[in-house]
Amino acid sequence: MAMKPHRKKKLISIIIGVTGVSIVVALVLFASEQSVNLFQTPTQIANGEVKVDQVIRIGGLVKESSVQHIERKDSQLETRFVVTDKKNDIQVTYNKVLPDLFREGQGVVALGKINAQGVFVASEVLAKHDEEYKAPEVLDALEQAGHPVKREK
Amino acid sequence: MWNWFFQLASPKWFYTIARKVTPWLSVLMYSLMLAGLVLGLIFSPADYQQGNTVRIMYIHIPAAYMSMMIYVIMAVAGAIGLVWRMKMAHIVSVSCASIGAMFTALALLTGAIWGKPTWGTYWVWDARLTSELILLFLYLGFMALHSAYDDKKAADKASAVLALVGVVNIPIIHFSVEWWNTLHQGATLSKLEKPSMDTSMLWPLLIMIVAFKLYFVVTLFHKIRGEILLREKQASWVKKLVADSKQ
Amino acid sequence: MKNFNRIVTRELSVVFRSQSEFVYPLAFFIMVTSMFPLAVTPEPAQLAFIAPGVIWVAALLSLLLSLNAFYQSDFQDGSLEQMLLAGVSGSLIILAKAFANWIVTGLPLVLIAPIIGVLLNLELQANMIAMLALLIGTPSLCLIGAIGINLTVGLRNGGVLLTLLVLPLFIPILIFGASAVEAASIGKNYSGQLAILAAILILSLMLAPFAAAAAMKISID
Amino acid sequence: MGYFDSFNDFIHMGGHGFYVWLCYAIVFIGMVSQFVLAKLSAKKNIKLLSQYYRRAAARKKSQANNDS
Repeated sequence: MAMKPHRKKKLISIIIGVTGVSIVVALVLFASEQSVNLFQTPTQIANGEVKVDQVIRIGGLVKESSVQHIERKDSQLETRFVVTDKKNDIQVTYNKVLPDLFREGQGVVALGKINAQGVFVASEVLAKHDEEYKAPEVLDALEQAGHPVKREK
Repeated sequence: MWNWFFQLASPKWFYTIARKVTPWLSVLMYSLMLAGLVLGLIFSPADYQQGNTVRIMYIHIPAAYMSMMIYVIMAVAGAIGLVWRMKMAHIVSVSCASIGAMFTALALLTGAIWGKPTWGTYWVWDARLTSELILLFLYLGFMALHSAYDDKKAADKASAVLALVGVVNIPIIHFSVEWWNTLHQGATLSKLEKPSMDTSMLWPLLIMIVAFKLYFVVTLFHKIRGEILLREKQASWVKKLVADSKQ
Repeated sequence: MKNFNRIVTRELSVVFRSQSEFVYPLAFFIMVTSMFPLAVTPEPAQLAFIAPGVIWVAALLSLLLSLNAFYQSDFQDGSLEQMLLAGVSGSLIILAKAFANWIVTGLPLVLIAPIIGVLLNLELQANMIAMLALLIGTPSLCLIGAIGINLTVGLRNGGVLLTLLVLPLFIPILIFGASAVEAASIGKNYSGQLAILAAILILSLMLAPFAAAAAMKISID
Repeated sequence: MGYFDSFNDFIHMGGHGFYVWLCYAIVFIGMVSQFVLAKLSAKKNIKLLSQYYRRAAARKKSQANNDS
């Protein structure tokens, strides 16, 4: 059956559009299945996925009662704490000022390298509690503007 | 329905309605703004972790929310202007830009100031911060493009195209920066229960969000009226209006 | 399709006659990337760390640089207007011109990138991924750039404005492109980033020609 | 009054007064200036237009005089 040229053109553009969108959806789904987080968990480090002296980000929770403030021999203050993902731990040292929201039991992301002793030497520590950032969407915003839940110990 | 739509498209009709409505909206805005400020600054408690810096939220969240909403309005109005060649839609779109850019800048500044006491740094290349910064660039690009054209009609169309391209890009930007640098993973681990919000903090925030929206509408109406007058200077009703206002 | 081929061959023949359009962006790319070892540090490990970002930023800027030369003359001598009057669809013109632009500017960047990668001490694996990411990413840059240049081509100081309009739109490609190379250089999975780059390419293929054609018509009027 | 015990406390904001008040000041300045500019634009444009009409009328008149 012969088709009128403008119908054919319309049909072709619809087909192209539908295939295009489905390929895009498929690619995005594929991508979201790959683990592309730019930070490693302590478990990944324990499994030896990270080389010594390679600059990485680690993410996890600050382990309860693991934070120590120590004065080093060169009289610099150093903070030591353990980052955990509840399966594995990693020791972290940091010698700069910690943010206010850095607390035991809270989420933390640190940038740095693992040294030969297996200790993570951080050059930047960002501590954030769960509602740290305010989404523009109202509902998120409401959740986020500081929720006075009971202070955890 | 369509009748109403075309009436809305008439600058004269819009001008008269905006002039009638604005005073009422302004009164509502002022009272809500005042109520929100009093509740937020004086009567709401400090947060258990952030202390009094939580009060920054009552202006920061509404500003950030408006910055996104205004961009969408700007792009939708631009699209309507392109498709139906409606004068009024372009006027709305163009009048949105500077208000949206201001809210974006305010959201960035207040966020940065909030970040200093809470994280110990003014700026982090975090997903939300970065996408908000790019949103500011998009607004500035829109305004720069619009002012670069001498011909108003071409300027309207060109900047509408840009706004639409930007609106397609915004989810992609948001997605990409989240992927590139976000700290949410650490946070989800600690999210044992869903955070709830105390009503003493919820109220000032809600009131401020509504007040900011009203502020946007009132300011937009003022801007639109100014813009309509300039663009419709050959229309007889504008001539009459100007002549009347002199007496 | 016939029209597409005709425009592409026309573009290419023009470019190969005046080779500067072809050489300048490439020279720019090489020079900018070779500034970094001098400006930041010649230390190999540090260089490898910044290499993905450096390569991508330089590629972005040199493509941006090529846009003006590629579209301006056609607007000025009225050949675009003629093509439109002859009934060639605007989005087809854009598609063909963006393709020619990519052949002339994007492809040489893709081919020279491994050499730059070696100079910046990228490992072989990361280097190949950089090339692959550029291969998928640069066509989107040409397509998105076409929107920007068509919006600004008739304006007095369009060059600066073009940068302001286009760079924010380039950012997702920059982020995923650089992050694919970075992931490859530390031995992690990079297929996710490449998939997103491909998705962006398909989206820009479907949408950018229409936006750029609309912009072209505005600029011509 | 309210959450704070004294006016000093209110200004001090538990040590974070600088940040809180700076934010409120910036937002106040930004929003008020935007609002005032928008409000003035309608008035300013009416003035502009009345000048424009006067000049246009004058031009028309002088043209008519020249023609005759």
